[in-house]
Amino acid sequence: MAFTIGSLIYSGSIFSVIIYLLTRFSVKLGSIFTTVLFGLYVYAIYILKDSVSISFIHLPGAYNLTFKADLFNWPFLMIGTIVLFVSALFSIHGLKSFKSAASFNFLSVLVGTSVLGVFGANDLLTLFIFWELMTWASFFLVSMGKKEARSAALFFLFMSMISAYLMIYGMFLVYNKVGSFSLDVIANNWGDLSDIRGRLFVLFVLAGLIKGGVWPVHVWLRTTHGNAPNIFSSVLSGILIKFGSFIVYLFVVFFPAFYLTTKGVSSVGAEKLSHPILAYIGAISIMIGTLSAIRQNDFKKLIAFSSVSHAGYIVLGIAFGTGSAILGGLSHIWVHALTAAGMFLSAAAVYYVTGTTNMDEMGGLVRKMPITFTTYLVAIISVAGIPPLAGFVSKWLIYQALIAKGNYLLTFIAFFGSVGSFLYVFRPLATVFLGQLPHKYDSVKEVPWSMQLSMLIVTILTIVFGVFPSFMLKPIIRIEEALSIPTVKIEGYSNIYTMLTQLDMFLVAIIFGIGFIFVTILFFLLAKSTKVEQYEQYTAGEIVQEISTTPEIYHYSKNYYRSFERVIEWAPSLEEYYRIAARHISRFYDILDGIIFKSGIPMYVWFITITILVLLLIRW
Amino acid sequence: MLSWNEFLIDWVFVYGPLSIFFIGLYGLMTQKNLLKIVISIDIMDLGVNLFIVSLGYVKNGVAPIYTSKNLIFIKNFVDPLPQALVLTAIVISVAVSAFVLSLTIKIYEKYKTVDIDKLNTLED
Amino acid sequence: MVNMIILAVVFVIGAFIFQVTLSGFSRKVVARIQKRRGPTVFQNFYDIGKLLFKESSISHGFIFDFGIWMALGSTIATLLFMPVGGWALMPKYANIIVIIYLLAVGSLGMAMSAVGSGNPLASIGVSRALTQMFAYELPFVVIAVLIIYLAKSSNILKIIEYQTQNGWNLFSMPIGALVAYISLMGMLGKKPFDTPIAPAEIASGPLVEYSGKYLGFLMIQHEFATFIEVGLFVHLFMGSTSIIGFLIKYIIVYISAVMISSVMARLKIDEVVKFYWRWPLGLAILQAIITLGVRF
Amino acid sequence: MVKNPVLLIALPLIIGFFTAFISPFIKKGYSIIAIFTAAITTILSSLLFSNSGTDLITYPIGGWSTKYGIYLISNIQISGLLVLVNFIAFLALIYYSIKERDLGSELGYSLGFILSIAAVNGLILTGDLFNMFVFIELLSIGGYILATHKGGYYSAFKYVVLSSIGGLFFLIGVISIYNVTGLLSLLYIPKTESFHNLPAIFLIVLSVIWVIGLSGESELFPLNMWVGSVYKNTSTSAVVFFASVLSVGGIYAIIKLLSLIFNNGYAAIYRYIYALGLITLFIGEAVAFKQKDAKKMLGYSSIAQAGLIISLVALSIKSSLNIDLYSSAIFQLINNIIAKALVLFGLGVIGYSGFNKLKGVGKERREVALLLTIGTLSLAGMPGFAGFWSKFYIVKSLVSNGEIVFLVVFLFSALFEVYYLLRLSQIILFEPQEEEVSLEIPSIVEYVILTMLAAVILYIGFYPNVIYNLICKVGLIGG
Repeated sequence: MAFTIGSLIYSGSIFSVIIYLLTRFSVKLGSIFTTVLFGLYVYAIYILKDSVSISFIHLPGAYNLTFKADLFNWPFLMIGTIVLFVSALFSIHGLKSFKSAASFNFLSVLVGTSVLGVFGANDLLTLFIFWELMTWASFFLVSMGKKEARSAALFFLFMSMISAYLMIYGMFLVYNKVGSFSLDVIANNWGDLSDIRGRLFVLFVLAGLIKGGVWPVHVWLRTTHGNAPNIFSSVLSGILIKFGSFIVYLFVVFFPAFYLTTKGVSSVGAEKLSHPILAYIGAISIMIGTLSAIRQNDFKKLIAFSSVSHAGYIVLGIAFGTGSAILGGLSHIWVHALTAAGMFLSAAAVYYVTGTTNMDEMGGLVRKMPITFTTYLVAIISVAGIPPLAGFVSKWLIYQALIAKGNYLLTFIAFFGSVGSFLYVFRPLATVFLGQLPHKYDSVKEVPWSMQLSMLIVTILTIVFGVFPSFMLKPIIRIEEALSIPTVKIEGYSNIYTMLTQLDMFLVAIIFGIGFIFVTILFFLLAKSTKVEQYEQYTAGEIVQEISTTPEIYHYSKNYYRSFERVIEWAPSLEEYYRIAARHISRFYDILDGIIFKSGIPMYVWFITITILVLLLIRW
Repeated sequence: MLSWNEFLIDWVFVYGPLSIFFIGLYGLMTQKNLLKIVISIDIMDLGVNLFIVSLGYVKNGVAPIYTSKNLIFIKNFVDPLPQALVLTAIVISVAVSAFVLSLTIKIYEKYKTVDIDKLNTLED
Repeated sequence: MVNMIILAVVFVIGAFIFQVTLSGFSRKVVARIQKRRGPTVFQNFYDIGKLLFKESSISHGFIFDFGIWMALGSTIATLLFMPVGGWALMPKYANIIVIIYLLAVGSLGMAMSAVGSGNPLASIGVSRALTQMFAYELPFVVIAVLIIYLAKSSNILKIIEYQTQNGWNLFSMPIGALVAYISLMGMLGKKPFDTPIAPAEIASGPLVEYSGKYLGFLMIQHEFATFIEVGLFVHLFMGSTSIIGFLIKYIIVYISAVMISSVMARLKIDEVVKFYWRWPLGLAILQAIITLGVRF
Repeated sequence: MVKNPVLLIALPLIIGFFTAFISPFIKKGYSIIAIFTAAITTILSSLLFSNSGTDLITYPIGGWSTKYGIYLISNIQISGLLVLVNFIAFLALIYYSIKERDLGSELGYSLGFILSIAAVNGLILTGDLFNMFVFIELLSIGGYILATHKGGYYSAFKYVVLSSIGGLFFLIGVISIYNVTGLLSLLYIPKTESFHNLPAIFLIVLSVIWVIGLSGESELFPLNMWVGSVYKNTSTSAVVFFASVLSVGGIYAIIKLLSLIFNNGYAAIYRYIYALGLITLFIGEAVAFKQKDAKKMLGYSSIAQAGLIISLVALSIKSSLNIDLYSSAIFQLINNIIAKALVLFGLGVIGYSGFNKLKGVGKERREVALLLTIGTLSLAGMPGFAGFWSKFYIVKSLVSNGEIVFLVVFLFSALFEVYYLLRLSQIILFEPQEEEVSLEIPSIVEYVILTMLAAVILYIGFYPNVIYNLICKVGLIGG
């Protein structure tokens, strides 16, 4: 069976309508159909792995939409479709109580096609069209969320449109110069674009940073992720913000390296690919994301800021420019796609049973939802970059690159983000899953099978990519080899060699497993322990039933890091500045309206007269 | 010393109508009463119409009429077109005046006021 | 392979005996400072044995148990990557970054288990412990990265090799060593940085709910973690290829830390953060600037 | 068959007068006459369209020479625009007859609609300056009538005052050019020697006076202050007329003046008009952004679009008749009026335009809300819809001409445009309902109207070149 990206997109756009109608008929059926469609995408992309195929959608007239699937964009397509599939699987039961399920599925399929379209684009026009398709589809998707979701969606739209407009300008700049939108043509002519290259770089990379949620243009992530429908958050954070990383990859790595490679340069070094300012922007993003995440009180907003921090790692890796850093940055896209999906899906599962994402109101859910807990635990271990999970591999590669180049400040910040991430990922673990289970959740059950299955898939993939990193790294190493970037060596499934040292993730996992099993056996050999109720606690002599009538009182979850927050409280919030700017613009527009349109006829005539006089008297 | 002709062309035929026009404009800028605004527009109309007519002026001109008895081409014909145009313009301005006055009545019936400031608060 | 396993077992047991004896000794040192006689040197063995074989112990559910397995298991796993002197079980993989992060799994397991008990005092303790970790890791990382860069490898054996050629880092970067030492105090949770435990304040924080074999496991875990942390410091700053040398330096570092801590008073947690981010971090950056300035 | 387009103007006028005369004898069914008129003009314009080519053809009236007499001009672009305008007028009249017939005197408003159709057709077709003035006034009078349809007398009053001022300015301009060239023909004035000898300042003043004179109808700054309140306070069919029919007349009149009279190198003129257009664009989008009433908001959006289009045309003539810029402007005009008509009809079918009343009505009127969303998405320039391509071509032509200032202003205002348009859809589809609103059940005809316009938008969205190539082929009239 011959798949092309074009045919997948055709099928997506046709099925979107069918799925809409099916979901109107039965929500479950529609979601199953969506899942099957996305499953087909995963399969199709998987078998497209070693093909270099270019497919077309013909628009009558001068412009065609062209798509390709080759080694340069395959990893993006693969991870994108996996996350799509997983969240569609989750939605089979997850959409049960959702009001506009039909529109949700319809728009999800559109977002799905846009994922294929953006990552599979062979020319900038296609990329742009699907980028905008994603923008409006996800605008409506976000609007379906919580109460504040409407204004969050508008903010998201506004920021997305800024990035789209930056792109459209850059797109035509390059079109004027080379006469084509095609990525290959641009890459081949990259050297001749020297007069507009700076502008192009700023336009596209800024667009990518906005979409990617990198400081200082990350401000939309908090409200958008926090209020979007829970299932969509995983797609939004898992893939859609990776669109930004993809653009950054294209302009920072792909074009220059491809051009140099075609010019016959045998090895493209870091000096050609490194962009220090961008790397530092990524680093600031890591810090801001980490510190802001620690302060969040809402489960999803916390994950949103962790996305900011991880987008920073991706940009830092890509922009740093050495083979190992780019490998780390690009593989972090995989890692974060999976972990963000895992975290958001577990947040969605928690919301599904409790109806809230406010961490204060929960506790002890691990007793009721072991699978969700496991998903979250694995995801955070990966997020914090702890071996033997996937997050460690990509971060380790970035550290190696930074240390090898001796960039202290960046190394320090990268570690800062990593250590800081222990703090913020632990907070939901402690306050949502562990501790005291409030009575109101006494009757909750683990989520239905489809949601469990989708979370399990994410968990297993995170573990597999951690223990056998070659599955994740090999496709990216192929890119680097094709672009003649000196890269790290990988032996077998798990042995990675860099300039500084070597790492065998499988060995780490085995030793970890041995230690764990040894202790567990020892534990069971010793005398059996008695299990007690959740109230039976050490209370310094007080009787629990007397001092705490509800478990909520006996659960430490409010202001979890208050003492730490006190240390960083003085820091100004960028979001506040944006809000002030917006208020000023809004007030200015109000004034315009008031002066020009709301005044009466005499004022109108004054305006007319003044306009005429100004037009006639100013010598232009 | 200004000749009578120059005075006529400049001051009576050009600046005269224009000043009438500007008086109307001044009325529009300052008046708050709908009726006064209507009158101001009519004054502006008047100014423009006078301007058009005056452009057709030719010194010692004669009526641009050919008859079967008078077929001689005379150089100082008065331009007939502006006069034809001004008729149309006058008709239109009369129609507009009528319409706008009826609107004023309607507004008065609806809001019981013809003051612009009050109307602005009543309907936006 | 069998050799490896035997070596590993010997190594773990040896490290255990050494560190537990040493911590028993340190209790005696503290007692002398406080003009007491103190328990016997082997008191810690008795304690652990007593706890492990106690008939009754309280469990707070699966996570409570699971966290303990994770904590001790991963700490033992970390220990296996740890070199001693010039010797290591897996020389190629004695990677400092791996060790630091694997150690974090142990902490995570313990934190999870503690919070899983449902006791708010444990939660408070864990939140403080994480905050303190954030505080002391940063200056430590700056210095560690500096050393890795100088040694051109993150393999500890290579770092030791570098020091045998160029002299101890303790002398070439004394400020850095001081910083790392202060960080080490934080890692070990010694006064003035024992805020997460704070027995008088939050009833030993994370440990509040443990008894019997749980507490015994955690004590073992603590001893191993101490071995790794102090060992790392010794390797980074006083690298030597002989095992005996390593152990002597280890004893000096550990006992001095105990002695200092015995005359200190506890800081509040936000004071801890402010302290680490003001002085050690500043000094660490100063050290980095000095070292790099000398080299280039 | 009938090839002379004069019927497009004459027929509505004749029907109108005839209707007025027979009004004592029949009491009802005037709206049917109006629909009938619009249908005939639509058919006539399609015939004209099918018979016209890219060349500008003059149609003298009464056998006079085109230099001195009255005549009409047309080519495939003009006739295409006529088809569209008359068709939308036809749809609006159908809507009027089924929904808004009893809002005011049926005779009066039917006549108003018929008069407006005649005036717009005349304004688009005429090749003569004085005729243009007459049609402007006729258009205004038609507009005055429509503006009062729902009793918004004060807003109509504003419109009358501003339009009359505009008309006077235009008349002054017409008479001045007649005084110096002795001609009124658009095609011949630029060919006369006296025109070439005119001082630049005269032409600048003239162009400014004309553009400002026409700014009332074309909704350009500074005479567009009436737009918001008139849009808000009149009926749906009348608003559709204002947004998609009357404004086209005004805008096309300016385009004709610019491209026929000032088409050879008076750069200064275009700087003025270009600036005026940009100011209009910015102010329009900014003010629309702040509105709390959907119809008012769309009104200010129309203002902004008019500014954009005029700026583009001015720029295209300034940069020596650049076809790209001009074509993108016309394409934008077409897409804009179709989509705007769709959104306005949708709002009409829902029956409310205040944001507080619109909240959540999409849950009860799902189909209407979705069709309306197609309109807003197209106006916002999202891919898959017609509006995307006009934005695409505008940016393309601006970048290829290096007009960065324009581009920045355009994209900056477009940001706000996208914001408020999609907010409208969001309010209708997703906001929870706050007030009880009683909704009428839409008739099948209303669905047909909406679906038809939505289908056109989607068609252009997927096959933009069908129309764009046609526009490109013709290029500037008189160019």
